[in-house]
Amino acid sequence: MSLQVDNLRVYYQTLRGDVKALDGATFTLADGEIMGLAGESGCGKTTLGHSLIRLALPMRFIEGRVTLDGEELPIWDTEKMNDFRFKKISIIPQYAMNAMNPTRKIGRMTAELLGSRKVDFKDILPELKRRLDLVKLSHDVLDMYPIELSGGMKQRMVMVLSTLLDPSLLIADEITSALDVSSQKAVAEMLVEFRNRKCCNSAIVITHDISILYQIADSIMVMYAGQLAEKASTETIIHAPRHPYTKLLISSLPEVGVKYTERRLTGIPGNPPLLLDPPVGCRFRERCPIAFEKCIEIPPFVEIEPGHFIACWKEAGTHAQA
Amino acid sequence: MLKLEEISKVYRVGAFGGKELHAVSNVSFNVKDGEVVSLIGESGSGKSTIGKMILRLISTTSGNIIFNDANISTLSGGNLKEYYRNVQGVFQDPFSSYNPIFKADRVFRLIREEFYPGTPDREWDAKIEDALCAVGLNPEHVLNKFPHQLSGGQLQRFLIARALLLNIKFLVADEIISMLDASTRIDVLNLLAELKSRGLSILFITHDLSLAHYISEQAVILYRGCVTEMGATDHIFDNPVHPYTRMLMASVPRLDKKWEHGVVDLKEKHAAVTGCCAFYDRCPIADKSLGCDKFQPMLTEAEPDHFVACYRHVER
Amino acid sequence: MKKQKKKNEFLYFTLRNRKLQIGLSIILFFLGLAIFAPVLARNEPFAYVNLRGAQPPSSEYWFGTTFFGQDVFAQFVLGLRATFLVGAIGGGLGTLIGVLVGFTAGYRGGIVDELLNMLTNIVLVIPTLAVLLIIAAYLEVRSIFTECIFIGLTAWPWAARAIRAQTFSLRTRDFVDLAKMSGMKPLKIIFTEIAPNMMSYLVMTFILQFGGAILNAATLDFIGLGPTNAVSLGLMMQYAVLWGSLLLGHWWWFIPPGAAITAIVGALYVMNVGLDEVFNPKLREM
Amino acid sequence: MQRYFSRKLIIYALTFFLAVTIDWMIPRFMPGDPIRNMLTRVSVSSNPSAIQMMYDYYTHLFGLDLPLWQQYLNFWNSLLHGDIGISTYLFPTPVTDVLWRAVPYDIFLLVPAILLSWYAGNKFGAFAARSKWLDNTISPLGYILTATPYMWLGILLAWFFGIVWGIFPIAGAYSFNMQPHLSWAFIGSIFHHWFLPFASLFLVGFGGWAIGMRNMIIYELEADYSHYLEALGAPRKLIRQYAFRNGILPQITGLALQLGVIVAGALVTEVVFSYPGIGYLLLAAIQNQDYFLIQGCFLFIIIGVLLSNFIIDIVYVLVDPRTRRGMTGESA
Repeated sequence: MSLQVDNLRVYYQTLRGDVKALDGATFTLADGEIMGLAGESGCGKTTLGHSLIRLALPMRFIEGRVTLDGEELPIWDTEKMNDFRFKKISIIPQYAMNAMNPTRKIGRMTAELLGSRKVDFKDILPELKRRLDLVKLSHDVLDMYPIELSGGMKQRMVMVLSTLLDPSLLIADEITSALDVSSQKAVAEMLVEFRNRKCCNSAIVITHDISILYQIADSIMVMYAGQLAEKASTETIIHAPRHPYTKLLISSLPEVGVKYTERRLTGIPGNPPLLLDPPVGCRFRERCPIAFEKCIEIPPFVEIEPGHFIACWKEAGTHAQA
Repeated sequence: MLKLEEISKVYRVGAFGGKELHAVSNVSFNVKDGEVVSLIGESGSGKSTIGKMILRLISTTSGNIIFNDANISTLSGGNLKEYYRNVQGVFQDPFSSYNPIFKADRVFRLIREEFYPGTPDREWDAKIEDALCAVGLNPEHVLNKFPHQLSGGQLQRFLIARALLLNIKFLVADEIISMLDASTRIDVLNLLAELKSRGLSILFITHDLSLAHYISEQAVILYRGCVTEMGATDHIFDNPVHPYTRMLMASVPRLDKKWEHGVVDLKEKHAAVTGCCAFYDRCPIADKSLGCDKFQPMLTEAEPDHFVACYRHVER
Repeated sequence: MKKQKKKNEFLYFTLRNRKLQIGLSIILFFLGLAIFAPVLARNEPFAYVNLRGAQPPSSEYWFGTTFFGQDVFAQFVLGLRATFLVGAIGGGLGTLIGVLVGFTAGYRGGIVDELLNMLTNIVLVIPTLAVLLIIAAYLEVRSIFTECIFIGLTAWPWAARAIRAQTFSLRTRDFVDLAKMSGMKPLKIIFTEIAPNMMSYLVMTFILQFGGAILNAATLDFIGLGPTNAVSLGLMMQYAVLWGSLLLGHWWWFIPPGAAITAIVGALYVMNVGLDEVFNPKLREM
Repeated sequence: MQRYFSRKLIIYALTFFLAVTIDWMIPRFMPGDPIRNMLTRVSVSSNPSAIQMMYDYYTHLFGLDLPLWQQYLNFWNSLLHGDIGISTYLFPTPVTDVLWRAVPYDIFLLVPAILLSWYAGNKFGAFAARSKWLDNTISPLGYILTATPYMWLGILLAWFFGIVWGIFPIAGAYSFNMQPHLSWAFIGSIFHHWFLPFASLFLVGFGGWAIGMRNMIIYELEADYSHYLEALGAPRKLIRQYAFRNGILPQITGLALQLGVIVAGALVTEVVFSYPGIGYLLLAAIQNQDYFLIQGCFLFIIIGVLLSNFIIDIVYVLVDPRTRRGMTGESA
């Protein structure tokens, strides 16, 4: 087991009070697993991803335990986390287009960054060049400034940079959403290739685009309103979801080939709750077609089949009661 | 109803307009009464530029846009206003469409000030209520609120309601659901379909093939400002002919089938290509002997209601 | 109801912001002195009231008397009036021109923008004070009002530049397109859609122009090119230096005017930072 | 890059053209008659016809009886021949000679004051951004300094160090009882007189730069690239180093924009300390209504500012890779 998260709670401080963006997440990530983290905007997926590596204001750590390869991560301590960052856990940020210092040549920036982590640039240069080949970037980019690269090239460069020290866990935050369809496919497939070549052990891919996850992820975890709804293998989530939210979400996605004149898809009525003052119990309750009295309590995130977890009183049935 | 005749947009860039940037080149297509036409393209394809030219927010460099026998570039003053009474648009970013310091229903008030100055309050309120109901919004929930208090889906419906106040005939929907959450976007799409069945013509601009297929009967595929393929949506999707369309179909992530692991094309688009087929530098089947490197191919009929701009196709 | 909440939030930050509190109280203090100057000044500013000439501050003459026995305090409070007047009119005019040029260039774009931008850059390079000096040198009679006008006429370029950039980014927002499609005229769009979104920015521009005008006026006055028929803080400093207050140790003559200018301009700068923190949530301290 | 410079040069050429035109226009279109004023000042004779004769003579001498366009062309013509008239106040020294005598003092005063205050202010501002405590102590000082009118700071320094403590002279560029010559005593005297005007220019500038840099750093530390470095565990030192380097670029542009203000400061500072630079000369010219000298001072100031702007542009291109690699960074 690579990553284990127990009851992680991270809130956002605002003037009107705490926004409960991540309220009790418990899950594990297997060695070599690429897990997709999906959900609508504001469901807490980004909060979860970022809190694992850089928990900065206005994010506030409330409670929880994160263990990576048997070692507890001090995610609440910015200084102590520095030992783990880059080497054990790394991130490809959503803002990859602007992630590199605009006034440094990329090679020099890389050398300085590595130097500051006590890694010799010269030792790693051959590997760096191999990886540039892997993402089909010319070695010349090291002698260029970021503005000389196109958006897709920058994205790939940051990908190489972030995984240079072979982190155990890689967090990829919306890495495909700013790209064109063709580069999207390339970047997503490269991510899988990176995992296959052990450039990272396991990865969490945060995105709002479930169809991308279907292409590359081993498993998918769906979040709703700051809580986990369902986690299962990709096939299961797409073809046999159990949580009512996942079911409705999947069925609302138009596929190529579906026409509204032939099959009319429907969305989910209502809106997600505000997390400043979320409703008690199951947060999907108000939009859920199968909600009942029990839903006034928070459903536990339980395993109903091997590797299939859901948080729903009705669907989990006896598993939840136990 | 709406006819685009060889329209082009050339931007002059650089300090004294030294360089030219061809955003849209010689695009022609028609939108008939009560029809949804999808304009499909990636970023930089010129699809939004075309939408804005139809809405008279950007001028055309050459070519004509004809709406009900009137060339819209000649409209001004009262005629232009009359045009806006018939043609309206909704854009991608719901939050950017509202002035953040005013309440959302200000967009209605502007319509009233400019188009219905004499309407009595009661009549106007009834009109708003009708429009809101038509887009599936409860007036009580959405009136008198600031934009940030409403969801993206509500805001987009609100804008459609605004357009309905004018009894429009034609709507330009520019990526109107790409920023919405998955659970609400399909409902907005269905709303467009309903409006269509009530006789509205829609230009549906999108980068998402599956959405285009879901809603439209006609599609136009754009690449770097040029039409690569157009015709009946079914024809294009069942039998894509242009290499660009095929590449697009192959790389779009789908839920019904996984990607084929093939050679990924990572050639970067260059800023401007002139004097050759727009797709020439990325095309896997380009052939110099046919003139791919010299001229942009003309649209030719591949089958009834299916046109392609590719020399290789002509050859076949 | 919600609007109330938003307003309150804004007010809350405004009142709670230490920089704004400090800045505003200093400004209000001096403004009060200026407004009530006629009441506070017990002597005519240029009248030779103290026959013994220069004397340090006393209960009779709060800020002492000049070499000629004039009441420094009377000159000081009346000079404050000139200072605020210059700031308001000169700064206001500078802001106004900046706003007009900035809006026009930013909204119209294209060739109009190119030309206005070039003009702005040209005027920006020419040292303002040098121009003011030669203008003033050729004017035989100068009033505070003409001083204000010329300061305003030369101070606008950077404001125009900043406002142009803001307008530029706002005009590409979709709500401007929506307004156009509602049949609104450009001028109406600028004033009802764009300008309200820049209110905070305009206020801050005005504050900086206000401060800049005060400093420019003080410099002009000090060189002897200030108003020929009025009292101002810069003139006080000029007279003080001219009549040997340094050598004679008449510190009460030259310290108050300079200190007041520093305090007012400094308070304006600090207020500006405070406002920035209030308007820009990113800068708010948690 | 070539375009960047050609664009800049066009702006400078137009600025110079406009400045010269202003310079030419002002005495001609302002109310009042410069020659009449001059004659009343020097009034050698009370005989009206003699005055009229002199009036005509001078009008002709200065070419004021020609049509305006002719005057304008003549102005440019003599300007391009390096002739900008004869000073009436230091008659008959040519204005250029008078100005060349003053220029070394200005360079000696301004160059160190501008560069040192810029450098020190930036360093100090970056230092202030390190912690809240430092920020709260340093920033107010910066705001006070930058809000201080130059002449008042000059007056205060002169009073404290010149009168109260008596350790620095407060007037002139060197001792009145010395003749310029090459000796340690003379050089010492030069520096002794230079220090206070330098200090007052330095301090005001210093405050402004420190504030500016502090704000830039805080902005840069919030930039995406800083967050990325943090996420990869880079030490604060590296992140700050990058932020400083990127923050300094707008400060270079800022220096160009501030030149006008600094020049104004130098003018009044020279007046306070009777320092014989162009500012002091300009005041004398104004007081003596020496119009050619006023015009000359203005021209020299403009040329100085334009040259400095150009130097700053070159430095900017050398420092910012974005402009060097064919992109236009700052637009004009």
